[in-house]
Amino acid sequence: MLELALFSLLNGLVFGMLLFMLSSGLTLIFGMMGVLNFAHASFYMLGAYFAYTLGASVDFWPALLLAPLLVGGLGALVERFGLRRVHRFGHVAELIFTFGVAILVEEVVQLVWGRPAKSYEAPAVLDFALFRLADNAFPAYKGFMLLVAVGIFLFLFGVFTRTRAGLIIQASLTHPGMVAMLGHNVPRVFMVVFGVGSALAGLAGVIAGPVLGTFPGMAQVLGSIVFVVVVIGGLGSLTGAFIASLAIGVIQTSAVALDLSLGTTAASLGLPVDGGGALQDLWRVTIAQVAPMLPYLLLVLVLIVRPTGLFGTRET
Amino acid sequence: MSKAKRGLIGVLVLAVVAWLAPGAMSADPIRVAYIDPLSGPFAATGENGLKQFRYAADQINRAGGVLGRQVEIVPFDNKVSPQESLIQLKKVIGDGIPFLFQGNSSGVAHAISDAVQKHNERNPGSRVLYLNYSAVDPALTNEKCHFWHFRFDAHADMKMAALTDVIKANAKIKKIYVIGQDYSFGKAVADAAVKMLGQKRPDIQIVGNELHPIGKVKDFSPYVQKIIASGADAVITGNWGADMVNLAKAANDGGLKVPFYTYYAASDGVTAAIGAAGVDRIRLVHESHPGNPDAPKPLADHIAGYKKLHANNDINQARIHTALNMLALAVKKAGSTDADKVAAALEGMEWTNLSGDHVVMRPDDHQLLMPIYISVHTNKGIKFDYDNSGFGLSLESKIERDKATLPAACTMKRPS
Amino acid sequence: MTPAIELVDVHKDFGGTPIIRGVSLAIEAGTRQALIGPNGAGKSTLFNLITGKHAVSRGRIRLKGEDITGLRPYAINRRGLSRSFQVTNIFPWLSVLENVRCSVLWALGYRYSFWQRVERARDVQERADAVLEQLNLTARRHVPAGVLSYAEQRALEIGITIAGGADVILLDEPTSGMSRSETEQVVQLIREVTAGKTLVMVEHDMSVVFDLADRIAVLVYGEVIAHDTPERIRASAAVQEAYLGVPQTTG
Amino acid sequence: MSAPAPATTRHVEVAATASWTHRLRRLGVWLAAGALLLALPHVVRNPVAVPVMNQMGIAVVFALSYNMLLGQGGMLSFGHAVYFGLGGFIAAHVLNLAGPGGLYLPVPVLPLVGGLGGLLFAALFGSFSTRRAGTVFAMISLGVGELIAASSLIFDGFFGGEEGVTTNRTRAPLLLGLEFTTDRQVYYLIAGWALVAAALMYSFSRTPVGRMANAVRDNAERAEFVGYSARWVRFVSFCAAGFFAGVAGGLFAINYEILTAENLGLNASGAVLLMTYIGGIGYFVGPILGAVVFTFLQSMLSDYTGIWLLYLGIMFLATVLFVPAGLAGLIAMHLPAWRAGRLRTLAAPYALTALVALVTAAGVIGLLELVHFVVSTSPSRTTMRLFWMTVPARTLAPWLGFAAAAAAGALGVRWAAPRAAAAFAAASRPPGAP
Repeated sequence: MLELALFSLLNGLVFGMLLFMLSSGLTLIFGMMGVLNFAHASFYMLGAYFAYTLGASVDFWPALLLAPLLVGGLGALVERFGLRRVHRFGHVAELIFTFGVAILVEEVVQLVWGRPAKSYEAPAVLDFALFRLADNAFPAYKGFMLLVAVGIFLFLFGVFTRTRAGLIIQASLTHPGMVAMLGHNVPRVFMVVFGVGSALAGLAGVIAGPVLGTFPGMAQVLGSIVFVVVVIGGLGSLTGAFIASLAIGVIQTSAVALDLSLGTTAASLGLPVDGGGALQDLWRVTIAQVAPMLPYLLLVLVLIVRPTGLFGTRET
Repeated sequence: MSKAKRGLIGVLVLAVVAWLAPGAMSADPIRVAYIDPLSGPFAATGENGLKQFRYAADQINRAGGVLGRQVEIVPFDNKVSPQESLIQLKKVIGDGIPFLFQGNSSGVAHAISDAVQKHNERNPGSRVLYLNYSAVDPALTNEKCHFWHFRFDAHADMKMAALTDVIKANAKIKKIYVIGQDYSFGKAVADAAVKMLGQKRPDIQIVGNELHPIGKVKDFSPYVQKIIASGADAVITGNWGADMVNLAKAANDGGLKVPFYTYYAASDGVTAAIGAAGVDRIRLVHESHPGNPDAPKPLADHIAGYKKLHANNDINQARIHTALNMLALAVKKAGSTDADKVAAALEGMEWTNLSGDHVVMRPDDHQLLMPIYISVHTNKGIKFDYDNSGFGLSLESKIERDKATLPAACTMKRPS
Repeated sequence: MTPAIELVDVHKDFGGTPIIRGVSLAIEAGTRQALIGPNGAGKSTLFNLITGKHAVSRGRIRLKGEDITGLRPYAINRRGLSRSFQVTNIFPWLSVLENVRCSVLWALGYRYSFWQRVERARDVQERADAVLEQLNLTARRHVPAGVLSYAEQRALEIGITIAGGADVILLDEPTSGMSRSETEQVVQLIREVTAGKTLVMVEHDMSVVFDLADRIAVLVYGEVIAHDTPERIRASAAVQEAYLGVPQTTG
Repeated sequence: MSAPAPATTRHVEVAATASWTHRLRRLGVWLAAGALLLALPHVVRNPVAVPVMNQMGIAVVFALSYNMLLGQGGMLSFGHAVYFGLGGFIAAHVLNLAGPGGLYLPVPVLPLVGGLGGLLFAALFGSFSTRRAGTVFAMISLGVGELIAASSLIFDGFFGGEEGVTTNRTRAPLLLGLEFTTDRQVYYLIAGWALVAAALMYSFSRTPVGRMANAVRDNAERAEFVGYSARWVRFVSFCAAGFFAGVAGGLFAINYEILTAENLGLNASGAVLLMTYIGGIGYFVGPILGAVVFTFLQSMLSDYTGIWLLYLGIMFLATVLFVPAGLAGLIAMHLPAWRAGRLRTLAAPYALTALVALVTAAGVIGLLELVHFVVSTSPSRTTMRLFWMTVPARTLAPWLGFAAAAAAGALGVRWAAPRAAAAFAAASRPPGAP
């Protein structure tokens, strides 16, 4: 049982750090531009597909660098020629625009790469078990994912606390509108931030593709969960995004290990359960079954109690 | 800017006009509708099915057609949505097409079956036949059966009966883990597994019976760890699509070596995506010979001919050939395309399929009875691979027809 | 007679910084009360406390004798208190007429009605027409409020405030950013629409203050240092020292 | 914060005076709409038209209810299908209770049951989600949408699992002898309900709470200072929107006699957002136009191409980028020119622009279809049908041809568009202006 708990925790950590790579970019974009970017996970998907294609022609390692750069460039273009145009129609229009981009990217991916899942594999160098405990193996590639994610985290942390640009960005997260006062070229800053955020998402796609699958629906699977992370953590709060990412990652993986249901819980407490009626399923459902729903439940609850999210200071 | 929109409106007006104009009158060929996903995430499956239907229709047509008429497959895109399927069904009926094939998703199958039954009862003048080539919910030929529905695939319980026969014979299996998607099919597989194993091998322990949300699980590692922790000797799953691929990959990564008995872990990209992760681990329960290592001649010719036309697709549903040919034969026997007459002709019809098996359409519930095969995912001795991946299915065992037949549980009401 | 507004030892701090430090003030019904003080003295904050936009940290606020501490803005408005804003705060996409109509609906008892149609409500129509006439905006009634000129928007701001017929009116710098002639018009408008009501206003323009007000309260660093008639305020040494001694910019 | 100046294309809430002529004219509009709806199935001869029009009618009610939130109330919801679906499920269950020996509930009343179901759940979820507008509201709606969608696959008892809940409208007792066996009979029911629901929703927008919904959308803070609780105003709008979404769900239950999980899923919620936005959220008729066009494209485009979703996506993005006021906004834009009697001066420049735009579109569509063909078919197949031609898809010529058409068209648009815009500006100038 102990190794199950340990592996759950490790897997939760890997998944949580992956979420952070996505949510950091999203929260950065939201914090500075006020745009909730529905297309963020689409850039994640593009990262995986670009790496798949590049990996076939060059190799995984150059692709690890090139694919995020390409995705970042694409993100900057979307900002420059799409979002900036829509900006004057207000935030709802911006949100709806990114919603449209998400649909379009999914369709274009299907057009170019086809509908079936792609066999995007981890590099052979990393195809071994890092360590074994009881019968469980921890693949080296997951270790690598964790390493990259921690690297990105440290990098972001360094940039934000040690560099001038980072300080400006941090300031503008809490006081949007301040960047303009500092005399910076705001549109250019927006474009760069959007590009960097997209590139981060792309990188997440490159490293997650081999594990979570590379298929046209991969953006949708992850898209709303990243939203949940960012909103629960508090819009515009990097700390919040980090903590929420890890929390959601660990909650989701460890909930799978729990076979408790309302029925069994009630029974173990000695309460008789009347298993009939339209709600009979309520007693049957286990925590493991509802694991992927938990983030949404958490989202609704957090927003009811604290509309700013756990670490946020702003509502919209 | 407004001009682009103008143009679009122009196109729209033209489209509306074209649509309002009465459609062309039905010509000579016998038209057969095909309602399945041709766009969206499941389009690959739907398109491959359509190609196999057209391939089979071309063979019939080259041999002179039916009643001197050609067979034409008319595709309708349902996006695997029950609602969209019903809209397409209305088009089929409106166009006067008497036969329709559908197979992807039991949810859609129920919607279509129910709608066809209601339509036929309310409109005796324009009845249609629903020919189900792939939706395997047992209820369709049991409690929900009706005269205008026929199924050409073995349903989930038949497959499970065959599978549990194989497991029964394997003394090494003592503990079984059942995992599936949390919806009707996943639950039906789980229930059937528990019930039949309990009858055939009461000594086997079901160490896990897990349902996970469909299409929502991002990482299957936690599930794999649970399976490992349970000490299972084999896994049974009805998972399909990305849920199947990711489960197989997580099993490989997590070092889980036991066999997986599956229903849908092959072709349409799944074989390629699973790749080396599934070798000697994934097993498939299906209704046709897998083509390896030694395919019966008709099947080998059929596959080879198809590959020549569609290098990127596979014959993964040999029953399509069976279904279309049995329909053609029924039309021939009935001497017309009248739905009631053709249905009557189909009842009890016998046929020898590409695998060389004798199959029969049971009149009591309109379920085709056939032998069932269990194959293993491998790259050894593969002549006909899937997805051009070098991986394919190789025959492990065959369960004869009488062993795979379950009693009919349908009260069929025939039109007087 | 109970005062229209009564503040009892009101405190407010933001994040530990005290902004209002124990204000007690009684404003008699029917008077025109001005609130003056240097920038940052807490005048607008005091308005926000009275109208329920912010909650007080300590102390009580009474409206016509009734305790309104902690009530939401709409609840306070329904008890007969209405305010305007220093920065124009209107319904930009609605027409001018709609702006005014929306401001009279609650007062005329329509509440959350979804069974009556606004354009068939005669009393709403008449009241809105009268207000538009007073504001001199009748000709602009169908224009979206967001495209009005600045002076027109300021007039509309006052119109929204008084349309509901509240008898206690709070105006936050009604003449800010206006030219001399525009200011005169607004002062005239205020005089008309608040006749017989209690008026409380924050104003920087001293000529307006001494022209309009019956009573003046001087707020400095979150405390009321004087509250008296204009003449006495003008003469008060304390005010001279603390406030009027500082050179004033008007307008 | 100063109020932003509304863009000129934005709908001005013109207050209707209660004059006689005005009321008469408005009554005329509704009567004309009714007459048109009555006549349509007799005019349109295509056998598929009636089922598609039924679908349109349902979509119209649904989209109008959605716009009560987005356009009227400024609430961006990603979970409106929840109320449509739940209303529909409840209606389907109730219909199953009706019939001989059961409940006396004729079919024409059923949408009301759906509406009450939608209202019930809207009141439940609205009680906490309408406290805020903006992002918080949008995110709660997303969370609720995901939760309900996920539970629909878990709670078989109510949602019927993957098969959904089926029902049979012919088993219900008759009212005034009205039968509902054919699509055409159902059409009249849907048309009638759609007309009534649209009229009610229009009326709602003219009531005190409807007007205040606009006010709260514009400026929630100010609304609180004129006596209205922004939360209550939003809540009432939300409940009303839930009610009419439920009515649409009830109509769906009658028309299709089945409800499945997809009816309350995120895709359904996304679709209603798309159709409403394409139609134009600033206008009452916007969602109607959007629903009709969207439904038409959705059910017809797929007959012609496998990548129709891509075209729909492109169209949606183009709308957001170039015509944020939607189809209705596009039409409303031309009202000044029409009033001034100068619409005719636009014909030539518009036709020219439309022509070159069509060439561009043909080029782009051709290229996309070529890509689609090459990616999705085997190398052995070399020719495809495209624009009534047989095209050798694996040779360079068609690619160059379509690329040339796209490029030439684009150049043409760059040349023609400013002229059309200038013509528009000239035609829209108010009479008397220089």
